Amino acid sequence: MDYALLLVQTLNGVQLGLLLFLVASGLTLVFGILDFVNLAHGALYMLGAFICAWLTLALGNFLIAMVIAVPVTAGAGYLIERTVARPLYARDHLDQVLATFGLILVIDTMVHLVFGPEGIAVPLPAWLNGQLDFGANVILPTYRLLIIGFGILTAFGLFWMVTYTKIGMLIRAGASNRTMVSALGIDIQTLFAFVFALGAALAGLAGMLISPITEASIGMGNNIIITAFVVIIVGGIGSMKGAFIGAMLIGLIDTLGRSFLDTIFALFMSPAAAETSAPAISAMLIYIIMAAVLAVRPQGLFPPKAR
Amino acid sequence: MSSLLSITGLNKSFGGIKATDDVNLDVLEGELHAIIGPNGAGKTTLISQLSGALPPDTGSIMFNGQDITRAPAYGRAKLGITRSFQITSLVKDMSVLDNIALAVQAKQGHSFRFLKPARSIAPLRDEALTHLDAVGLADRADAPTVNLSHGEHRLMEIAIALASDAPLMMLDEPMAGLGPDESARMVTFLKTLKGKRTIVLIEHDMDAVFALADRISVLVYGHIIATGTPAEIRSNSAVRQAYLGEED
Amino acid sequence: MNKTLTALLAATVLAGPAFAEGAKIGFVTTLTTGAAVIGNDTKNAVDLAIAHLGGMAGDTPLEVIFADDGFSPETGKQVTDKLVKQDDVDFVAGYLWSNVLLASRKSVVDADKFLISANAGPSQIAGVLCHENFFSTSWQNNQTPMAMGEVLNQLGVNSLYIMAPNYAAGKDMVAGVESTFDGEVLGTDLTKWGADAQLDFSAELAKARASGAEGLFIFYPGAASGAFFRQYDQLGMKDDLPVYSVFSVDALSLPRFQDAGFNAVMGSQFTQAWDPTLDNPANAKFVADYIETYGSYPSFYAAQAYDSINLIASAVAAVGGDMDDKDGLRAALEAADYESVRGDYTYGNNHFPIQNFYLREVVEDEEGRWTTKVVSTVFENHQDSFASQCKLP
Amino acid sequence: MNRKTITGIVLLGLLAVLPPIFIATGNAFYVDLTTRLVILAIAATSLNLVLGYGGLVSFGHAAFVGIGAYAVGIPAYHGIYGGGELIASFNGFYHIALAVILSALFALITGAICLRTKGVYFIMITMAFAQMVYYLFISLETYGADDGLVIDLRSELPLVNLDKPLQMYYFAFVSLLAALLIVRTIVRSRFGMVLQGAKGNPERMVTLGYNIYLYRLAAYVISGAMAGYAGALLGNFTTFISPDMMDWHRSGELMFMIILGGAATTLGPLMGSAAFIVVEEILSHYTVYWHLPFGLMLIAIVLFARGGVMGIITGKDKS
Repeated sequence: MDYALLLVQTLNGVQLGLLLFLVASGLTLVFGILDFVNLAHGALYMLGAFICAWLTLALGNFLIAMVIAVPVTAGAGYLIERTVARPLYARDHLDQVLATFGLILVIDTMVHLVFGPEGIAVPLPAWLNGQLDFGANVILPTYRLLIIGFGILTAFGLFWMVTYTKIGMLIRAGASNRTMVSALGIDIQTLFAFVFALGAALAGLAGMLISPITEASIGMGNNIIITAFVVIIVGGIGSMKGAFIGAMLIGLIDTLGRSFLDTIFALFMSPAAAETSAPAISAMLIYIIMAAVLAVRPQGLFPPKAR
Repeated sequence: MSSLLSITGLNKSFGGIKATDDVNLDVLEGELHAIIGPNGAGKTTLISQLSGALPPDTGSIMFNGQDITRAPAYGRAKLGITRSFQITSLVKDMSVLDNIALAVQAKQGHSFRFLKPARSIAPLRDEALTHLDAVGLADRADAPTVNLSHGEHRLMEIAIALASDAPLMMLDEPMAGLGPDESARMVTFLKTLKGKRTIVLIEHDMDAVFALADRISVLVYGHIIATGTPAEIRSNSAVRQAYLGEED
Repeated sequence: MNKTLTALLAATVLAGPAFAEGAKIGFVTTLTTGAAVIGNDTKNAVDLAIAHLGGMAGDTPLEVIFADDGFSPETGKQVTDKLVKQDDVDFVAGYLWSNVLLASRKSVVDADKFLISANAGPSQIAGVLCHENFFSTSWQNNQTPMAMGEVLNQLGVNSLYIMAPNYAAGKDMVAGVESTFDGEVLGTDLTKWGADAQLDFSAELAKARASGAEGLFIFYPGAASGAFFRQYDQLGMKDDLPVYSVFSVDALSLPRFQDAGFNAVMGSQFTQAWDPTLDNPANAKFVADYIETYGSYPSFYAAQAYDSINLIASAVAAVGGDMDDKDGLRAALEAADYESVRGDYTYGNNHFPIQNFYLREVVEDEEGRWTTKVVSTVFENHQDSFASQCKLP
Repeated sequence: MNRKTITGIVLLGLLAVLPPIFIATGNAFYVDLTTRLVILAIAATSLNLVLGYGGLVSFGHAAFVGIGAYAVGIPAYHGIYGGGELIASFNGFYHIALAVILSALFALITGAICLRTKGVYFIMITMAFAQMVYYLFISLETYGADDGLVIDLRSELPLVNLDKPLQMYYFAFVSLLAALLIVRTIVRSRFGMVLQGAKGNPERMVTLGYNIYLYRLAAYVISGAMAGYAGALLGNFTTFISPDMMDWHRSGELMFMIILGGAATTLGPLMGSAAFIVVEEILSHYTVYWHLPFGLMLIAIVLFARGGVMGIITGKDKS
């Protein structure tokens, strides 16, 4: 066993998990509180990446661009909430799925028209572009460590907000009992708009963080949205804790599966077949886990308290 | 008379709140047994456990000598327990007749039939119409259920309970939201049912309860504090103190 | 609804059967998704070729209809069907992706049309699935990595780790480099491809580094190459695991690498059948006019697309515009009697070019733009290894 | 008869007579288009049974279509290239039986798990199972994996030759008529009444003594089998199959067709498929960016026209 590789891959898995958490936390907030299925959450992830990438090229600094791009993405989320999402809160999930499916097509094509098809490579400041050598063959890119740090920080921030602030209290109350919140005289519409914009900002933030690694590209959101749904379904819709644990679980399984499954498969099949099937099987793994979890616990691992 | 439904040591709590607290209750065959109690006493929770919608934490429920504590909801219905809902629960986008016909069909037990159009099956239709007639809704048979008034919905609930032909009917506040006239109509109707079916009635309308019930159980904070004939309940001091006192 | 259908019906009846006047070319490429950047480049090249020809092949007017394959074999096949059946084209050309070409092949050859691949060269079509009406103006997939394997041997690289996308061409590339490389292959990773391609290679790169290989061979065309090189750079792998690539650094990615200040790519080497500096008049004109028209160097995709139109035009001219003379057209195509931007070449029995392969290097041109130049010739008049499996004489 | 039914029947009539006219006028491609339309309409009709009448929003129906298509492709592949003697065959009856049985079996196994969940969990778990199949076929190197599989020879059936576009078309068209009839019969039967009752008020149905889980599972299996059949047709029609056919976008498109045409109506899915195919064809004719107007249309229909195309035709808003 190559322990250095295992450690590196575990950290890679943690990094993917934290990124997934950022996307999934926004999704679970919108889903849990607004009872709104937003397939276009991934499109907001992409939008965030493109806005930030464009600003980076325009301003010449990735971090400044991010500081501006996050509220801009939140604003885009707010706009979508007002125009598409709000009229659909009272409708069934099917309508929401279809309308946001349409929204994906619209946003994807608009981004193609505005930014071109080739995507944008995001330059990083030199101090972020290097790598840290921990010895014993453990070398990690500085930037990936930054994502890990940023992800943990955001996770703490979110937990703090949900647990200790007034808005967090409202969010928790809104998730379990919507009528009660409106009975308390809280402007539920403003709360919903805030939550939607917050979700968009989180998705956008995740997209911005990944874009210096994979570039901002069209369709990048479609890759992650399904995985993010798997995360929150496994974790239990509306549960921040569930989203975190689900994201880490899926991130680790995906990365470790991609890393070690072909070696394992090669033990009992031809190397060529192992090379092809291993990535597909590791992609399947997360769905198998989801099906297994739901077969045993139809409400996910950490369902929020009864509605 | 033997007891049709026998509940022993039933408990159910949600979080820290005890909704059902050591309930022991016998419903005798053929009687109309009313369960009363202030709001939040746990009446609907109790019915839900009896019908199988909620599993109890501990205790046992015997029906016709059979332990049904863990039986699934649809299984209990098959054994002969039917319930109406406090908040009207009908298939709103179907016609009135279809709603009743579904109950008749359930009783006949032949529903994995794929070919013949259900609406053209005379025995189904005719029996459903009989029950609609019994509650005075025959003329509304083909109307979409959504178009009926609240009072008519309550009557439909009764017709469904009738159609299921179950020995035990559990009626959860059938008078809720009815005007005086409609209430009177319901009371008259329930009177005609007395003796033919065993009925567990949950009701807030005390006039109706005392006019209809053979025996009454009083539920307070999930616990039964007294069971007896209407006269016994009227004179029970604990009941007067805990419950009737507040009503006046 | 029925009104729409009636209208549609009326329109089609009025339009009547498409009557062929001149030669019609359907050009299948990728115009949506991230890979559209390649598709647009080929489209530019086709437009330029038509402009250079004055829209005529001899006395016969040429018409080109573009179709978008959406980066998916299924869509590619659908648009091919439409070109063949509705537009009744005489040639279907283009095809960036081997899997799209494999899916569409049957539709074209069954309809007795000519299929001209301007990029994809899957091993199956070079071998068992070869067809008299199929021609390539690019290469067979395995050839370019075979040349790279040869270069690796010359450089004395003893062990290799391989990364490629999991699709027909990816597998051919792996097979190609393995067939000529004399050292040991320590591991291979095939990653998800298509519209939802995998772009985060952290796990694979960590494995490659841990494998202890002396070199990393990659094939990542289009946008994926940017993501790959970025991550490779961030891991600081340049010194302990040099990368050897095919089809991953091109005129489309170089300007973006330059914008992103990605200096690691400068000086990197890769093999190819064409380069903008190849010294022949057709190439000089093509490159100069392309830069003038579109403001950037043409990519090899563009060069091959440009060639495909010129090859077709030479055949159409040879038969004097008689599109029903299939045998005449075929013979003219086989002759490859046109000014190819890669210089003269001949066709093998499977209708893949027998041509040179060069080692190219990334350099800066006099205006400071990043481009490539030829370092050496790796193979001369090289024929692919599947030609023997092709039953055509 | 109301306008809705008349419109549907007119559409069926057009579908019955148009293809020979297309051929006669030299527009063979439109036969392809209508064949695709008809096959998708069968798939949408099968989905309508669970989604429209059963209220079960299955977001993974493309998987059944894909399984059906591979049930044609894999035996045909072995028939040509050898190996797998046990399944190698060009026999159409065998292909269709395999498609129907395998997709029914898949529906039974996954349905048994999916139907334990409710609401949005159901939407997502059906999608997850479809993704599983998607990745399963991607891992099948022999059958083309990601690249898909070309079906070199079509299923052989007595009396019809599927290589002839018109015969292929009418085979699909008759299948569509059968599918419409089957779904119509089922939803009107006692079984169908229970299924619809369970959509409208599951709690009530349980109280009446119905084990709605079993009824839903049965409907899910029937629907899956029909979608598998549509898949077998699609495989024969396109002669090319790929895992892309099972992508979640495809499941979304099937759902969209139903909503477009009006859920829980006999001819709704057909109307929706027709509208979908025609709009797609027209828009993509004008621009490669046709997803933009298409997406806007999708949003507009959900927001403003709840009864779908049917609602627009009848001039009434169903809500």
